[in-house]
Amino acid sequence: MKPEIWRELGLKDEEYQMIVDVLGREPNYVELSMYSVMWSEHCSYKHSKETLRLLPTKGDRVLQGPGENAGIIDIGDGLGVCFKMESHNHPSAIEPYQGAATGVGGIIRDIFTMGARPVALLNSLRFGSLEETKNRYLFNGVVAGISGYGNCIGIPTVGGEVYFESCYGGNPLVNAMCVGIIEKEKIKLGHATGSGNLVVLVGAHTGRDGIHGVTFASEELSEASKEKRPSVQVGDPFMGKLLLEACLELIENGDVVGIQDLGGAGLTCATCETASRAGTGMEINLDDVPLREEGMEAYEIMISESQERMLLIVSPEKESKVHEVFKRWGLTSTTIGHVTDDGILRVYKGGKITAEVPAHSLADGAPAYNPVCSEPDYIKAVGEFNISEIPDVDDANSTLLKLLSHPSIASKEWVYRQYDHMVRTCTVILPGSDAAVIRIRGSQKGLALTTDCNSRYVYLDPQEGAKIAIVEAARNLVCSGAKPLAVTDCLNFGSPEKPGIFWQFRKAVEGISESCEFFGIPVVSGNVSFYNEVNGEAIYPTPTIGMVGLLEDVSLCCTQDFKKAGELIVLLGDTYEELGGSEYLSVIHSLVKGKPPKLDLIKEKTLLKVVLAIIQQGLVSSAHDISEGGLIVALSECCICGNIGAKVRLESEGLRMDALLFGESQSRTLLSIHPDNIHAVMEMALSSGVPFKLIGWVGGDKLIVNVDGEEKINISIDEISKNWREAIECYMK
Amino acid sequence: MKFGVVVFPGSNCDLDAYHLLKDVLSREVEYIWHQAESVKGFDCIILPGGFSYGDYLRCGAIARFSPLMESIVEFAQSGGLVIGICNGFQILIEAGLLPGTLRRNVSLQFRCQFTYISTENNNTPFTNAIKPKKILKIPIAHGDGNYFADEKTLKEMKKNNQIVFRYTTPTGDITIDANPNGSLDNIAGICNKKGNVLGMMPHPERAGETVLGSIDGLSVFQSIINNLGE
Amino acid sequence: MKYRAEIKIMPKKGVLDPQGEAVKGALKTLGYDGVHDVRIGKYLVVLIDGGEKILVENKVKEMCDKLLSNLVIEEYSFSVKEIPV
Amino acid sequence: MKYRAEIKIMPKKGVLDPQGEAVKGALKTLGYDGVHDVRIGKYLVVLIDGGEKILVENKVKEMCDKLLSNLVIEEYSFSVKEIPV
Ligand SMILES: Nc1ncnc2c1ncn2[C@@H]1O[C@H](COP(=O)(O)OP(=O)(O)O)[C@@H](O)[C@H]1O
Ligand SMILES: [Mg+2]
Repeated sequence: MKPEIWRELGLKDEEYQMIVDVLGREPNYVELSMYSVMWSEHCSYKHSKETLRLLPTKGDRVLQGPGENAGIIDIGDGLGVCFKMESHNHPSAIEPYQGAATGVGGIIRDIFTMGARPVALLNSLRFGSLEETKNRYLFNGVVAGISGYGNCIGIPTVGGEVYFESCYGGNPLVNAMCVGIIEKEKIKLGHATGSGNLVVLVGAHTGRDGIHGVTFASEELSEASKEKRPSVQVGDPFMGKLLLEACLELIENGDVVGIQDLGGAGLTCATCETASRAGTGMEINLDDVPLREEGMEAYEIMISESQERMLLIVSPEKESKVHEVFKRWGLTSTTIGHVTDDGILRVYKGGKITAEVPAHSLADGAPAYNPVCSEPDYIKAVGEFNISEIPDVDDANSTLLKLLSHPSIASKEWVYRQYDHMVRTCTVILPGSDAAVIRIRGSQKGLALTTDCNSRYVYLDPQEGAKIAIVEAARNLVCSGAKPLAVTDCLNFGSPEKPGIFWQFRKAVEGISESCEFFGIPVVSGNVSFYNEVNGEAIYPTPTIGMVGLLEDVSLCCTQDFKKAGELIVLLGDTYEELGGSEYLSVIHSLVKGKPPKLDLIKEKTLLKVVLAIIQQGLVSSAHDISEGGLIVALSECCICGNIGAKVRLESEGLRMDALLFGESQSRTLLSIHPDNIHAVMEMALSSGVPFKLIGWVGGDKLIVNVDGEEKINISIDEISKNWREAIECYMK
Repeated sequence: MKFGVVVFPGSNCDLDAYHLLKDVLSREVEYIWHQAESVKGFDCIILPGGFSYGDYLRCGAIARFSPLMESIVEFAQSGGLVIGICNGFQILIEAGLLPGTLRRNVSLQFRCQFTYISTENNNTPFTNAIKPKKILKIPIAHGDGNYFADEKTLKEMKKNNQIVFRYTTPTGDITIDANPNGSLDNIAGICNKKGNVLGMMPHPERAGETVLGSIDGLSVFQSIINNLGE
Repeated sequence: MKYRAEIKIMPKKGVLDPQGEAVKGALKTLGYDGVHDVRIGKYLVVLIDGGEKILVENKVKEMCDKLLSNLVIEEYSFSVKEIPV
Repeated sequence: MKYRAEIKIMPKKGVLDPQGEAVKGALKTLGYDGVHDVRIGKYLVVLIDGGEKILVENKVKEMCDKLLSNLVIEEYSFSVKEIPV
């Protein structure tokens, strides 16, 4: 076989040699295609798996850690919460609507594959500046795609985040997260156990979707197939819904041995992974696979990424029943093979064996690389930043309005009003607060959900930035009244083959591990997306954090909006002269420089402990985490959402005005409290050493801020609200 | 009294209607699969929201040919109570049980948000328990809720008091800003001449518990219950 | 015999076409000032086996009336061609 | 001069058309067994002023490439006729 062939398929020469050694012969083209997709970065994690071992994945609540389709955490009452986040960046860059839609469909299948009922979706999105038409097109298409799929399949999209930074211009990030509820004893795994059990393929017919364009250059292809074009995957949420219901019905009744969704690398991945996990083998016959197009070749059928397909392992006794159930749901299901005990994945077509490879080597035999890792030069450069170089704010009013109307800070209502965030009537805190809260039917409990990552921090200091991403997520959950339970991550980076990028990756993973270890929050699932680059320029390192928290009593959940005039506003936590990496620096002074605000994990822990206790005892009316834009932006959000004003007095204590008002010091929270409760709260804070400042009261129709007795901010809530609400809308008109 | 919630392939608010009737209002309720022969034994049929058949071609266009629909049409013509919510409304229109049509929202976007609606006709089996002048806070979630009917039809409907709900401001003013989807005359819900078939875009089943932000939807179901007479 | 039916479904005259309006607006902002009306409808291609052409045409008309178009706001036209084997 | 451009936009060959699939299924359940494929696309009618026909045709092609069709998953064809005054 000519080197061009495996190189075109993206295999390194030494990787090809490994394949030859495993097989004891040259692979044929079908086998080579199968290896090329299974040993791709996407499926094999060959550049990341070593580093990912650093992540803490254990915990007494962990029912299922990384390795399966999704992680599961014990939430009591015999229930588990099952969740995972995944990226669909590159497909979304090519076709934003379908790219995002199929991303949502894929993550949903990961959840119900485990036997869990999907109950919520979130998404973390990043685009270039909305000033550019291209980015508005991508933003519009991605949001429409998420809404198109999520709304149709009937799972509420309850939260997420959207950021706009020029580094995402040609390479938007689309990270979708799905959360499901599962009865502990109903957990299903993707295992092809039991030699003699049958392999059933169900759902969409197989077409030439998403087959790597490169393979078409290969000379082994027939003339006929030359003009065949690979096609973009198109999602079918309707069939997704039918699959979801039918599979859950079968799992509920214990009619399946194992189940696995077909995602990247399609049939190849589903067959070899289920067999490998169970230490078995499998024989399948491609003549039995329902095809959408004529004349598809074996390799096309094996690596096709057609959407809405599932693979089930079924005992012979159940075969007919399984087919009946799918028929009732209007789905095509066919038995395409059976499980064997020889560990070999054998693929037949036209009565002949077209591929015969050890399942384990396909699924888990890919080489693991430990790439060169070295600090990139930019780190020093951006680190050298002296705040005295920039002038302090003079007109705080206009600065505030500029910040509030910056798309990254402005209201995301334009996005989430396109998502059905109420279907299933379980959404207790709707999008628009720190975290979404959903109730768990048939119990007092609730789940709080959030995604967070300030990638500018991570860019400036990958380790600290990643640490902060974790605590910000935790803070968002705590401010909603929930105890953080566990994390799913989606690690978006440039090319790991560049020492500087791999260094970012390594440091970020170390940062995540450090925070998670410290808070005892395990990482139970996740996803790595490398090669997020446009002509050599990498995106900001973006380890998106999805976090799930538990409320024992959902009625005690807390939102960020100010509730009643006369209530007192309290700031917990210290403010330092920290402007590095801040929204203020970037929006007002167009600078991406300095160190991210420093994070003291011990302080953070005590803060979260106290805030959670205060909320659980029902002592506060609102709680809001202080993040992008700092204290005054957070205050504005509390006012806007509560549609009420506030009067605040601050002491500068020698701080620069901009740092005091717009700095993003960590471990801070804004509370509004009924006067009757103020002493109790103060007690709790001070007794555990959490800095407590009574800074003002709720009321009126303006936000008024005095610093050292001098009025710095005085704007009507209407004006603040208008700027914040209409910013994104204006761009998208 | 027994409620039936019809399940089409792609229905997804069936669960919510069922939950409200069973767990909140403690009424007898059953799902009815779209291929069932008949709706015998049920006193009120609910066509829930969702995306029946993916809303492909036109919302509700394919679902109306489900086997069960024939029996529902008979049920309706013989005076049985039928309420279609959101996608259910679209199906009733496609099935010819209600006049007019529902087009794409003027924004050309899906909209999920709380809306305020006034009850224009309190004299139907679905609205008799709603206090006159009371403005209901009920959420919408749809991409095709933009009601349209030609002038002749609209005149007819007005003459027969078939316009049941209209979008208003929180204070009850019928304005363009209060109209979330471009509906003709801010129409949010209509009934047939007899008044025993109601279609509405807002989701009363999503406004039945305090934790969900509104309980105004209950009065619609309470009306039905009153009407069926305990 | 095999036939290919091509069906056009357009919004009726007088019925507002928000999508068409939006596209018209977009075209104008792109600088196509000449454009003064845009109407958007559906185009269906149906491959169907049948006997005589006239029978197939009747079938297709029936499909349009029953399912494919909504006569309250849409009008349709179609053509049926035999596919040479 | 006034022209009428008629534009057909269809999902590319090989690209899944879930809507077409669903409608095919519906037609079969309605008893139209003869139907063995349904593809659904868009049909646009654009009224546009312009000089020579060839220039208008170029404009229309440009519109399709830029805005009207999504070349990643769709293909289009069009015809331009002069509207007699
Ligand atoms: N892509 C999105 N989808 C759904 N909801 C979103 C999305 N982006 C932001 N939101 C919601 O908008 C609110 C504000 O988002 P964000 O500013 O990221 O909150 P925070 O800074 O507290 O994490 C949150 O409730 C979030 O869930
Ligand atoms: Mg935040």
